[in-house]
Order: sequence, then C-alpha cells, then structure tokens
Amino acid sequence: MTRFSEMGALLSATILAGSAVAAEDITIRMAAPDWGPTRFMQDHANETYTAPSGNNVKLEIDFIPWPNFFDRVNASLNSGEQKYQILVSDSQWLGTFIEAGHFMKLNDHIAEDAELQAIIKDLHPALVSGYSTYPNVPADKIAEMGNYAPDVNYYGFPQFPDNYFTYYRNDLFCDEGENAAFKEKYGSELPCAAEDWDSVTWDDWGNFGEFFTRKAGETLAGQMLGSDFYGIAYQAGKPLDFSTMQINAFFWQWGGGIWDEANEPNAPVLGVVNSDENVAGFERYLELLNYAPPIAKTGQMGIFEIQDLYMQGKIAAIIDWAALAAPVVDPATSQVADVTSFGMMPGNMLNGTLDRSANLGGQPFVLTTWNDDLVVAEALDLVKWWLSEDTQIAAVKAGGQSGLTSVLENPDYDSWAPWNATYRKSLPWQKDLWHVPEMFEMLTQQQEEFDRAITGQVSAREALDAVAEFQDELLRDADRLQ
Amino acid sequence: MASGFRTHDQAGPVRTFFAWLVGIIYFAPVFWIVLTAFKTRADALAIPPKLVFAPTLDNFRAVFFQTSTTGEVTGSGVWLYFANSAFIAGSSVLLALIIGTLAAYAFSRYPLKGNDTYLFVILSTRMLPPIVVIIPIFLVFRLTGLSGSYIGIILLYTGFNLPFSIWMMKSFFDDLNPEVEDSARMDGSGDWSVFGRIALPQVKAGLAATSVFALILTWNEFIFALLLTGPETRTVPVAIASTIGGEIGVDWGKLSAMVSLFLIPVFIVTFALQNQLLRGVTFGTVRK
Amino acid sequence: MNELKLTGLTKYFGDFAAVRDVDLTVKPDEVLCLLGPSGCGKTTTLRMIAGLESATQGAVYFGDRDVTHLPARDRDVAMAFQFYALYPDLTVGQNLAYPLQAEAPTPAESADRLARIAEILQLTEVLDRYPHQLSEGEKQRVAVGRCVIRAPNAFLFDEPLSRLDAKLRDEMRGSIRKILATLDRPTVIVTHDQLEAMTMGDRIAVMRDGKVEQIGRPLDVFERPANIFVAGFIGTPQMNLLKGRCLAVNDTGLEVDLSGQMIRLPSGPFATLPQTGAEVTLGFRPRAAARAQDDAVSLQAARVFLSENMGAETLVHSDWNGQNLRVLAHGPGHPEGQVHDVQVDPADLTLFGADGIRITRKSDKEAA
Amino acid sequence: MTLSLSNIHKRYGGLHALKGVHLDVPEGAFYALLGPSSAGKTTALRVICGLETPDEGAVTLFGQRANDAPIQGRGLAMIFQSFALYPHLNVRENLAYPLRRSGLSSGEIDKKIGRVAETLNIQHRLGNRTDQLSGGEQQRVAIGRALIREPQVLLLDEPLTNLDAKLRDAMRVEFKRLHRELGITMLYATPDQLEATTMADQIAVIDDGRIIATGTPQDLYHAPPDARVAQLVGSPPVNLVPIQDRSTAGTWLGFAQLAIPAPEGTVCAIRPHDLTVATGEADFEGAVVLTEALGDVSVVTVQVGDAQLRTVLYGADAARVRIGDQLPLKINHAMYLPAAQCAQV
Amino acid sequence: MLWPSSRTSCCATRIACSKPMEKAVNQATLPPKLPPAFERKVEVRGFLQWINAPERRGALLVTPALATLFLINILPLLWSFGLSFFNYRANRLTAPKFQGLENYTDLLGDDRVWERFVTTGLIVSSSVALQLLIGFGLALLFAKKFPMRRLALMFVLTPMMLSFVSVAIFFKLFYDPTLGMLSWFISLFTGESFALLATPAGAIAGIVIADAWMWSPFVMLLVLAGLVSVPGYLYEAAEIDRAPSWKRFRTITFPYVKSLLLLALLFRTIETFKTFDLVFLITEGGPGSTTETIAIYAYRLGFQFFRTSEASALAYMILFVVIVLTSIYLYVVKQRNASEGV
Repeated sequence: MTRFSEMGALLSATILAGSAVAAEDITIRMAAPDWGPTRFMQDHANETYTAPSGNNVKLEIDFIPWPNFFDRVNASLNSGEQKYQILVSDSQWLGTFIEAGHFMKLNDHIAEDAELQAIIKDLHPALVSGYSTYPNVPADKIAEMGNYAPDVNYYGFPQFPDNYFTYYRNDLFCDEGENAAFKEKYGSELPCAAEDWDSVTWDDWGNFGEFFTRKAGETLAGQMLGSDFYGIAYQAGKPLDFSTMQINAFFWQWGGGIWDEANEPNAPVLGVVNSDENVAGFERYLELLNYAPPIAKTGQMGIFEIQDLYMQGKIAAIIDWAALAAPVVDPATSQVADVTSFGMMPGNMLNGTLDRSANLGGQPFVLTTWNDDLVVAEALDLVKWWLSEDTQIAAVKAGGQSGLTSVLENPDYDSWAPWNATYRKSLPWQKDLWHVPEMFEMLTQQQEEFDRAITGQVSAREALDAVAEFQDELLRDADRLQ
Repeated sequence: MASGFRTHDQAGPVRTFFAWLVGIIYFAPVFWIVLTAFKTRADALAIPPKLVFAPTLDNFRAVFFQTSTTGEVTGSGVWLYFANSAFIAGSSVLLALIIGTLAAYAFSRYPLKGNDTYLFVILSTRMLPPIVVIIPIFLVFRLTGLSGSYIGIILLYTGFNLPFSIWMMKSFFDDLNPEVEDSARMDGSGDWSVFGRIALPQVKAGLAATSVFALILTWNEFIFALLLTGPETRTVPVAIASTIGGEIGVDWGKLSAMVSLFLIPVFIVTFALQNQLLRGVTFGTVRK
Repeated sequence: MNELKLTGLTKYFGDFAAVRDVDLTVKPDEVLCLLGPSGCGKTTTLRMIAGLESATQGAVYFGDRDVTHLPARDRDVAMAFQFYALYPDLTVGQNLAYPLQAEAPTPAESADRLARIAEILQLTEVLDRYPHQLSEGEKQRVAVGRCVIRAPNAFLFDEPLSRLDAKLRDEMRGSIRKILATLDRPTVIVTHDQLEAMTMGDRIAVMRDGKVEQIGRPLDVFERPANIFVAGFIGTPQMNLLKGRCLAVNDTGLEVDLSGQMIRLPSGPFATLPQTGAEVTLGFRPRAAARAQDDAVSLQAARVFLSENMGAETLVHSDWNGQNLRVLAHGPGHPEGQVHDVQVDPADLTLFGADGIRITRKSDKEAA
Repeated sequence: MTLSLSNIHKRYGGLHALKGVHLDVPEGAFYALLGPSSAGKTTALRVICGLETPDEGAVTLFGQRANDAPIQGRGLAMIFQSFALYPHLNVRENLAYPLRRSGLSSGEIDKKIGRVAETLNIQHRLGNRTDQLSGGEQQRVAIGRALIREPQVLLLDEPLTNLDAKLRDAMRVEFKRLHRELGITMLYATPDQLEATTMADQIAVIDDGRIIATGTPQDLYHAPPDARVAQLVGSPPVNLVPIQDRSTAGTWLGFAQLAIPAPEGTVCAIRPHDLTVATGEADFEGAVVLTEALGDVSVVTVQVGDAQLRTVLYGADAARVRIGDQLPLKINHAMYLPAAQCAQV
Repeated sequence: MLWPSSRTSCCATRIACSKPMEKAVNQATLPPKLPPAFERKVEVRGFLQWINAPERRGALLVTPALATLFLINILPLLWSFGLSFFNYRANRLTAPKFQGLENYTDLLGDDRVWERFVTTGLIVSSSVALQLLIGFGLALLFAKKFPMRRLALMFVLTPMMLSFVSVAIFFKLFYDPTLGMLSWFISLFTGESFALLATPAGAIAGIVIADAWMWSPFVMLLVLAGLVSVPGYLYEAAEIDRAPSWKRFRTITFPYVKSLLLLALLFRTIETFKTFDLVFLITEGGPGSTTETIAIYAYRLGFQFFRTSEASALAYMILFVVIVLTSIYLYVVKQRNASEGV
C-alpha cells in the first residue's frame, strides 16, 4: 500500500512541479456544497480577488450536492486523487480526515503570519473551537487564551458559520385575538417582537405548541383553517446529524452533556451520556414533539421538512438554521415570507440563568496536505481575502453569516438580514459535537437510538443507555477511554 | 378478425376500459412529476393537490440557466453536465459495444473451453450491488491514478456495460442462421469480412437496442458518477441530486423539470424499442 | 348416431370469401377428407364445424340439431390440431384423459379407455412423459389419441400428418386408417396432400377458393375428375393435360387437333359432345401409356428429355410438339434423347370442355 | 477425379461425425449423398468446402491435396438447406456478393446478374428484400448466387427440404436440367431416396458417418450390397424377410420356398414391385391388412405368418382388393442380402 | 418452380433442340482450370498472421473484453478479497495488518449483520412477491389487443425508466403526513393525517410499494412474453375439450408463464437485493434500524465507519449470495431455453 501511495505522490509531484514552472497561473480548487454561500464565494472571487503575490490565482469551486457532499469528499480524499487544494469540511469531520493525513495543520503558517493571527483573534471563540482545533479545545478555553495559542492545533477557518434559532409567524404571535386567548389560557403573553423571545423557555415553547395546534375547520387568527395546523417544530430526523443537533442542546441546557473529547482519555461516557440530566432533557425534547406536525412520528423531521412545512404556512414556529432562512422570507418560495420574524431559541432555567446552549452549525474550510509551498501560500492568501472585513460584509449582505467579531459588531450588521441579530446573539451559546474519527460510528448509532425513541419504540432512558454503552465500548476499543 | 367465436387475442370493451384505467393510474405518479415541473413551489406542495394551476416555466429556466446570488444569469446551468453525460455515456457505450460485440461473437461462434464459466463470471460481476464494488474500485483507481479523469469514468462504465453488451449481443448472434455466414465464406469472404459484412449488419437492431439500454443504464448511474468524477467530469444524475438538499431542501420544481426532461428521450426510445424491451431488461437471457 | 350436415356454409373475413356455399353430409361411419391447396378454405370449414369460427351464412347440423350458433364447448366435437396442441404441463396420460373430465365417465371407464387408446397408439410406454420429451411421431399420436378417446358428435382432424417427415408419414397413414375404421362418428380430415386424402378418406371433397369442386370416393375422383383443377390436383405423377381444338364431331368420332397432330376418338362413350371448333383438353394418367392396347390413340414422335428413375418404374418426360408429356414406364424406360410414340387407350382418356369441366361418359352412371 | 475424400474423420467433442469417409466424385457427375438425418452428409459437404477441417484424412480437389486450402479459393459453391440468403441485402446485392473480390467492373457485374436473373426468372425481384420472396424464389436466388461465380463444383445440402411437395417435384427436374446445361460437377446431399435416384447418376449411401455403398441408382435398387442400403433405396420400402431355414436345396422363408439357396448371414429382400398377384400358381397366400389405393396403383400390405409384406398392385388388381381378402402372391424376384449392422431406422 | 409453368414448354423445346447456355459449352470443353487456392501458395508468417489464425480467433476476440473486465471488475474484487483478511481503515495512516478470517468471523458473529440480512430478506421477499402479483395482474390485463395498447403499455412501463433517486424523493413526498397525497387521501375518510413511515411495518410497506411500483412492469413484461407465446390453438383445444376456465389457466396459461415467472422472481430478487438509494432516501433505514438493508450497512461500514477491510468481507458475503442467486437464475434460463420447443 505504501509503495502505491508513494507512486501516487511522485506522480502528482511531477504534475505540480510542471505547473510550478508557469508560476503565474495557479488554480486553487475547492470542494464545496452546492448552495448560496459557496456560490457567492465563487462569484465574488471571480469579480474581486487578485492575489497579493502578483500570481494569477483563480479560485475554482467544485459544487457538490450537499446530501452527497460527504460521500464525494470522503471518496476523493481516500482515493488519493489529490484534486482539491481547499475544501469545506463539516466541523465534526476534522478528526477523521486529519488522522487520515488529508488536512493540513496550519500552526507554522499562522505563527509566521501576523495577518492570520489577527484573523484568528478576531473570530468568535466558539467558531475557533468548533471549526479549527483538533484535538478539540472548548470554546471557553479558547476565549481564555484570546483565541490564539501556539500549542493549540489549528486546521480550519469559518467558511460558513451557522446556528439555529426560532422562525415564527408574527401574524399569529402578534395577533390580538390569539394573544388574548393565549393569555387567558396560560397567563402569559405571546412573544411578538424578537426581543420577547429572549425570555422564552421550553415550557413556553410547549405552550405555543399546544396553543397553536389546530384542526381543520377551527379558526386561526380569525381565519377558518382549511387543513390541520401545528404549533411548533424542530429537528427530529434520522438522516445526517439532524436529531443530534437539537437533542445536544437539550442535554447541555439540562446540565448534562456529551462525551468530552477535550478530556480524553479521562472523560467517562457511562453516567454522562446516560445521566439523569440528559434523560430529563431528552424526555422533554420528546414530549414537545407532540405539538409538532405528524411527520415527527416518522423520525424524518429534518431541517428541510420543517422549513417546507413552515413555508407552506402549516406551523406557527420552528427552530432551524440561519442558512435556511433566506428562502423563508422570499415570496417566490414561501407563503409566509411577509409574516416571518426571528427570535432566539428557547432556553432552560439552569442554575438560575436561562441556558441557551446549542449545537454549532456551519462549516469551516481547510487546506489539504499535498500542496506545495506556493499553493499553500496562495491558498492562505485566499483565506485572508475571504476573512477580510470587506469580503465578509459583502458575504453577509448576500445572505451569509460572518464569524468575525469586527463584522458582527458593525452597527449595521443586524440590518443586513432580518435574522442577523438573532444569529449574533445566539453565537456565544454554541458548542460542538465530537471531532474524533470515531464520530461517524458514534453519530450513526446515536441517530439510530434517538430515532427509536422518537418513533416510540424505546424510552428516553433506554435509548441513552444503549448509546452510552455503545460509545463506551467503541471509545475503549479506540483507546480514547481508559 | 371481424366476427366469430375467436376471442382469445382481442380484448373486449370492459377489459380495454380497465387496462386503460390501470395504465393511467399507474402512470399518475409520473404525470404528477411532469405536472410539478410546471408548478411554483407553493402549488407543488399544496394539499389538496392542485390539478388546475397557473403553469410556470421558471423551473425549466432554472435548469438551463444558472443565476448568481444576485439573480442575474451567470452560467449555462446543466449544459456542462449534459455534455459530460453525453460524452462519457456515449464513449463508454461505444467502447463497450465494440469490445462486447467482438466478445459476444466469439462466445457465440468460437466457444472457448469453459465458455459458460466465463459468461457466468461476467454476468455475476454485473449483479453485484454497486456499493459492494465501490471500495475496491477506489483502491484500483487510487493505484492507477484514474480517479476523476474522463478515462477513469469511461473505463469504469465500459466495464459496467460490458457484461450487458456481451450477453445481449450474444443472444442476437445466437439467433442468426450460421449457414448465412458459411455461405459468405463460400462466396469468398474471410472471417473478418464475414463478421463485418454479414453478421454485424444482421444484428443492427441488436446493436441499437444494446446501445440504447446501455446508454439508459449509464445515463442514470449516480453513485459512481458522484464518487469517481471531478468537477469537470460530473454528469446529469449528480446535477439532479443537487436539487435535493440545497438551502431550500428539495427544489421540487427544478427536480421535476430535470426528471421530466430526462424522461422524454427515454420515453421515446422505449416506445420505439418496445419489442426489444424484454430482451433488454433481462440482459438478453429472455428473448421471446 | 347422427350425421353431420353443412348447408350453404359461408364465411367472409371482411370482403374476402374464405368459404362459399359449402354443402356436405358426412355419415356417422364415414371419413370425409377436405382436400385442397393452402388457402382454399378447408381449415376454415373445419373450424366452423368445430365452432371455433362462426359462420357468416349457412348452417351446421348434427343430425337434426342446428348447432350453427353454439360455441365450441357446447358442440361436443373432438378435434386434433395441426400443431397437436398438447398441454405442455400435463403428462401424456393426463393429456389423453383431459377431455374425459368434461364427459365424466366413471373412473374405471376412464382408465379403461385410456389404457385402450394408449395400447392402440403404442403410447403405453410414454404415458408418464411430458410433451417436450416426446418425438414428433409420438406427439402426433398423443394428439390423435386425445381426440379419439372421446365419443363426440364428430371427429375433426386438421392436417394430422403435415408435421411428420416422409417416412413417418407413410407409417402413420396406415395406423390412422385403422383407428378411423373403428370410429362410428362422422369424421372430417383436412389435408393438402392428395395421397393422404386418397388413402384415408371414404370420400374426398376437393376444395378451391372456398368452394367444393368435387365430392366423391377417392377412386371415383381419381378416375372421373370433375374438372381440370381436380384432375391436376389428384394423382401423382400429375395427369398429362394436352390442349387441343375440336375439328370435327360426328356420331362415330371426334377429331381433335393437338398441337398440329390429329387424334381420332370414338364419340360413342361420351354422354355429350363438344361443339366443332371448341377448345378441349385431353387428359390421361402417366401410367395409362403402360397398359395401352392395340386400338390405342398414338401420340407420335415424342422426344425424351429427362428420365427419372423411380425404382421399379421410370418417369419419362418427353416433349411432344411443344407440350410436356409424362409417362411412367416399367423398368428403365426410354433413354434420353430418344424419340418414341406414346399410346393411350381411348378409355383412359379424359376429355375436358372449353370451360374446363369434364365431358361425362355414358359409363359414369354404372361406375358410380 | 474432381473431388475425393479419403479416410476422413471428424469429431465434435464426443461426437464422431465422420468415421473414415472415402468418396470419389468424377468430373461432371451428378452425385448424390443419400443418408438419413445426422448420418454425416452435411459434415462431409462442409469438410469438402473447407468450412470444417478434417481431423484425419485427405481432401483432394482437382487432383491436389486441399486440406489447408482457403475456403474461398477452392472453386466450389454451396447451396444450403436454409438457402442462407443474406437477409440484410436485397436480391441484387445477394447475387453480387460473390463477385465482390472478382475484380470485375460494375458493368460486368450487372451484366452477369442480369443474365443469371433472367435464366432463373427473378429479374423482377432484384430490388426486393429476401424475406419478401416466396420459398421457390428464395431457392432460385440461392441457386443464382451459387452459380454466378461459375464454380466447377456445386455442393447442395438438402436444397429441397424446405419446399412443399409440388414445388419439390418441379425443382427436381430443374436441377437435372441445370446440371446438364452447365456441365459442372454436382454433389447433392439428401435424405430422400426419390430425389437421389431420380436425379443422380451416382449415389453414395452414407450412414452413421460411413459410406456404406456407392453405385448408380439402378445398381443400388436392383443389387444393393446389404439390407440396410436396400431399405434406404426404393419406395415403398423393401420387404425384409428373415430366413427360417437354409439348405442346399433351397430357402424356406416361413411361408414360401425359394429354389436358390441363401448364403449364411443373409436376409431375403423382396421389392414390393417384385411381389405380384399370382395369375397362375401362387407362392403363398397372404391376408390383406391394409390397402392404400392411390388411383391406378395401390400399395397393399398382407399378413403372412409373422411377416407383413407390402406389394404394389396396378390397375384392375388394385380395385378388387379388400381388407381381409386372401391374396395369392408370387415372388418374381428376391435378393439375399447380408443383414446390415444397424438394421432398423 | 425454377421456370414458370407458362414457359415450361418453350424451355423444354430449348433443351430438346440442345441449345445450352454458351457458358456451358466453354466449360465443358476446356480442361479444368485450377481454382486460385492452388495457384497461390499462402504462406503463414508473422505475428499478425499467428494471432489471426482461426484456432485463436475466439481467444483474440474475447481478450479485450476480459482485459477490461479484469481491470474494472475482477481486479477490484480480488483486491478487496485480499483486503478482507486484513485490518485496514481507509481513514488511518497505519499500515494494514493481516488477521486471517477475523473479519468474517466478526461479521458472522455480529447480530447487527444478521439483523440487516433479515431486514433485507423481509423487504426483498415482500417487494418481489408484490411485484409478481401486480406484474402478473397487469400482464393478464394487457395480454389482449385493444386500441393504442402500445401507448397504454408505455404508461405502465415508464416507472422502470425513472432513476431511483427521483422515485424515492417523490414517494417520500407522497407519504408525507402533511404535504403528501397519501395522507390527504386517507384523511378524506378518517379526518386524521396518516404517517405511513411512523411504524416499522409502515416503513417497510412504504419502501415495498415504491419498489413494486417501479418494478412490477418488469414482471409484467416477462409474463406478457409468456402469455403471448401461448399458441392460440391450445385455448381452442381446451375449448373443444370443454375445460372450465380455471383449468384452462392452470393447464395452459400458467405452464407457459411459469418459467418466466421464476426468472422474474430471481432477477428481481437479485436486483432488489441491491436496492440502496430507494431505501436510503425514503427511510434512511429508520425507524431505528428497522429498514436498514445489508447494502446500506455495507455502505455505512465502508464509507462512514471506515472499516474498509470489514466492509470488504461483507461485500464478499453479499457476493456469495448474489452468485448463488445468479447461478439459479442461469440454470432456469438454460432449462427454459432447452424446453422451448414444446
């Protein structure tokens, strides 16, 4: 096997050497999911990017359908085709590909480059933790270190930071009649303005769910309903990491958590993953699904399903990613474009504060290991361009999000998109899933168990016990647990 | 037959009615997809389903033209994918047809020792779930450096279409009267000339059927197209997949438009080749 | 037992008249052969009798019962099909017993009949085999057996021997005749082979273009063909048919000009006589020449151009004034290139009028 | 000899198709290869024309060894049982195909096609596809295609099998005529003894991969070398009667006494034509079990003891015979023939 | 008839007057000219001629195909066969370690693998059964001629021409309890929305319905071929023999369709065994893992868990099943072709 990979390396080295002779023309190829933020990056680079080195650098993005993005990237990396110089990686994939030798460790380059250090320091700590560090360093530690410390391993930069929050129908939540009825029943007001959501708890969320769940023929905001209407929805889907993303938030908010990879090999699984806190959080999560559309019962309520239902005017409020917000406020695709507002995700009272911990979304982009110095230098220049203030502002204006504190603190930031304020306020609460290579097995098994619980085959505790047992064994086998 | 007791080959009005009814019901989901191609998203997802709606061509426009984040037309949409599909499918089918026809002729006319074993192995490899062969194929591609290149994917599809081409063409050659070829030998033709001038022209329909079926299989192939092609070599099915799971989940209209567009040539070809259909879908093992 | 009667049976397929106005009666103990070239309507006639085809006009009677509008299953006829129509999934025994299920005889009788038929047709050995394991001859026998195991209103055979090779056909003709002799139901056989018709039928109905040209006992049809078509169709080698013109007709004789040679025939035997100057055709069988007596008509100076050795006999093809003569001779016959005279007894000559219809002889009545 | 085979063996896997075939076809002969199906007729023809290579033995053409000669150079043409017309070509193209490499100009080719088409009366069919032709027309195209190259030897593999009875009778005469007009050597394989005897001037009888007799049709009919050949030649088939008792005085058949003593290992063969109704003293009497009246001739089967004998009766005799009659019969001629190895078909 | 009968007499005259074709005279009188084969000595020399020799023709023609198949099909399989005896992960830099049959014993001892085989068997058997049932029914319906049958047939055949992805996506939409037509249709009667995929049985039904919809036309094609191959005279014979209609079906129709039905069963079993996209997109193996087929598991093993060598071993276990099924299939094909002459 080694012989072959050497041969491959030799082969590509010659090819690259060949291109290095004509140093002026350099193409940086990047693998990226086929969606708006990456399309923007391509268009914007075409229009504005000139390499400071004077070389003629071209960014060429290979757009790949998101549902198949992992398969393709995984295949490309492991097949040794060495096609990409940069690629977008979901944050939790970092360990897998770093340990396989595909992602480049950037510490040396960052150490030599003040500009890069500045960027790292300007990034939100949650993003540095989730998108860049392996082995993972938690956000609070990163923040303590001022984001940059030479003994932390840095790999990625935010290409598209993301978090989830509430989309709600202001025509319902601000409706006087509904408000009166709600107050009569629950004794509190419906949150109408975005700020009103800052104090919403899961109990309230449950009330909204119960309150707005209506049958066809009943009235809603004075209108007769032609079909059933549902109160609330959030991710409860088996594909990818859907359920996990939302359920993790419940774990954290209830004071539990997931296996702490930062404390490997001393962090236990048993008793943590199936802790009472986690069970309580998970039970709450399951309970609230009763007010969700019936698709929740199938374990197929993914981010797109709730988006679709919401856009079709079937749900009063949902929790979904910022990345999916643009079509919701676009009249061409959404029936509720004019009546949608955004607010923070509900939280749980934990130790006296309203905890809003949530699972970080979005993706970093990373450099691959087979590039020569020249390409690496140009790729890093490209990173710097992307994370420059101007580019970031343009990206945000085009519907994206930024991870740079300087941009987030721009007084106009909130006005560039209706959900920006909510995104910004949610950022500090973000934590991430594991990044170790065993992530996929853990995730797959966990999604399966969560799905069993969601579809009513097992209880919350049974599911979490099974998850804990599996993770314990797996991590022990992998020597990540003593 | 105008009248008489003979009824075994003509359907009565009741059976005709039911056959048509079932045909239409069976086709309804396909019809639904085609209809959706002309719908806005709201119409597409409307419940109860909308049969009357204001048709839009936006979905087709979205297929053929790429719009930038600001809404201008910046690219030519899936044209590259179509061109890739045509080139990759075309060359691999042609290659498989050439190599496969030669082999099929040999299997039919010059049986080797263990002829059936060869044929069996050839068919078996084709019966494997793609997911099972993909890992080793990766390793071979890694070894040969073919990954992501046109040659790689064309060779792969050629290898994929070969079993089909061989079995299919063999069934056609088996149907020929070998005396005709002997006759040509008597008339002064060498073996190659017999093959080219006598045998091949007689299986023209077979060549057409085989290439079309191989083309459909190749055209539809998704997983290898996704995994083993690069940005320049990607094909239509991957483009279809990118309408699923963008920032808007499934782009129902665009998906339907692409599926419908893709269906047109297949529908026409299938209609034309209805008599060869059975042979085609069973690798030539069932002829009549 | 009832006879089978067809009256004015006619079948149109669209505008095409497949069968025209056929009248036939088949007695209960009689075998009738429907003979004719392909497309003459014989099979359609058979299918109308069976009830597989409806009649456009006319009627089919079993005795006094009009069954014209009954479907096949209600007519109770047995039929052997040209392609045997064996049920592929049933054994020979099951195939044979198949039609008995509707007749529902006692099990003992069924078994008895099966055993008897199998015995007669020499199928006892293969009763447990499936059709695809049988030879062509065995399949044919099963088809016949499945037909004759019944006691129906009529037996119908569609080209029963056409799928067998020459040798087997020779053998089977005999066996089938023996079986037919035991049946006491009206039996109709369709065939295009005059040899089969001659050997198997009690009577022959020669058909052409949907019409019956002649019905009669085989030898009667052979000796007294109703017209040129029948004359040419029945008998092998084919009858010699020489075209000529009547030059003179009187009480003592006829003078016929055959390609320039004058032939004199006694007119006495003929019931009617052609007009002077009428076109006539003279026919005689190739074997007739071999038995000619002294007062024979002589066709002079025929030049032999081909001799076909047929074992004991030789078929000599000669050219006589531009007309083709076929003569069967015992032994080696005449060598090729030789010129010879062909003698034919006037009694062996058949005379056809300008309309192609045979001119009858006074002796016809006695013979019939 | 135009064509000869000596000690030809051919095996297909386990099947021994030809087991040492010797055959000499003189120039200009109309030579028939008569034998039942799968006797090896077709294989023999294919070995001659080079479509098969013999495992053993020599193929000699025009006096020279031709085992390895290329097919196209052997100067032979063949007409196949299935006619083997090129289905994708029309009649003209079919006829032109053998002339492809002849170096003739297209004008000359057209002329030749015209001439052949006229001779065979298919000139109005030249533009048709072959599947639009009747059986007889297809046969004529096959003949034309074989003859257009002016071969010195024409091989015919059961060319009449796929035609109906009437057409077969007519075609027999035409083949004979063709042979006479062209003066070429013809080797004609057939399972039908009538075709062989009526057309050929020499017959080789082949059975089970071996030539078991050669001779003129007369020879084989009147003096067959053994019982098997006697069975294969002549119609209705010969009556073979086992000999019950041999003595120097005569031969006892079980129902009739013959004066001439029979050699050991022989059976008595009586042609149906040689068995006639006795006008004078009868040799024996048989009970009629079957009559087949064919007009002016009848084939009558009589039962005598265990034996069933066929006889051919002419004219008046025939008309009188009924099943069950006792017929006085006379043996006009009988042959003693060695019993063949494979006696029954 | 070589010469038409109208010309018989004139031809006869020609022969009688011995006026043969000019050609014949020439040939008959000239000494025989040796055919070209005997004039030109053909020498066999050189590689091209060696390779072109008739006895090597078969091998020559087959070689390119076998070479391609070796590279694309056989070599990868052999490679993975080798790999299946090692411990290797595509996402680690560590070198593969030989471990004998451990992967196989691990897999055979793994309940999850057996569970997936059972699930696959359940889906395959119910889907194929449904396909046979519907396909048979369709074929009976379409066996006779009626106006525009070709078009009606095309309507039925179209599902087969769609890609798995589009079928899966749209069926998932049809099953959606809120936006789907199935739920809407059922709610017309019950007033409640209907979530088909919420239960394991429902999820399997959902997959089976989509698969059966797609592939029943295939069965129909085969059965139809059997039905039209039934000679009409057999039905006539049964009519004459006064067989009741169920008996006609059993003794005539069914025998002709039986072997094709068996072929359809096997072919569809093999194909359904491979089903990946359809299941993955409709249920992703859920609820829980109740619809996770062996193909999906193989995918997860190789692509998500990076247990490359274990995935190879599983691939070989699947290959074994496929080879068994394929052999049975070819055996049936052979039997059928052999007895075609009935």
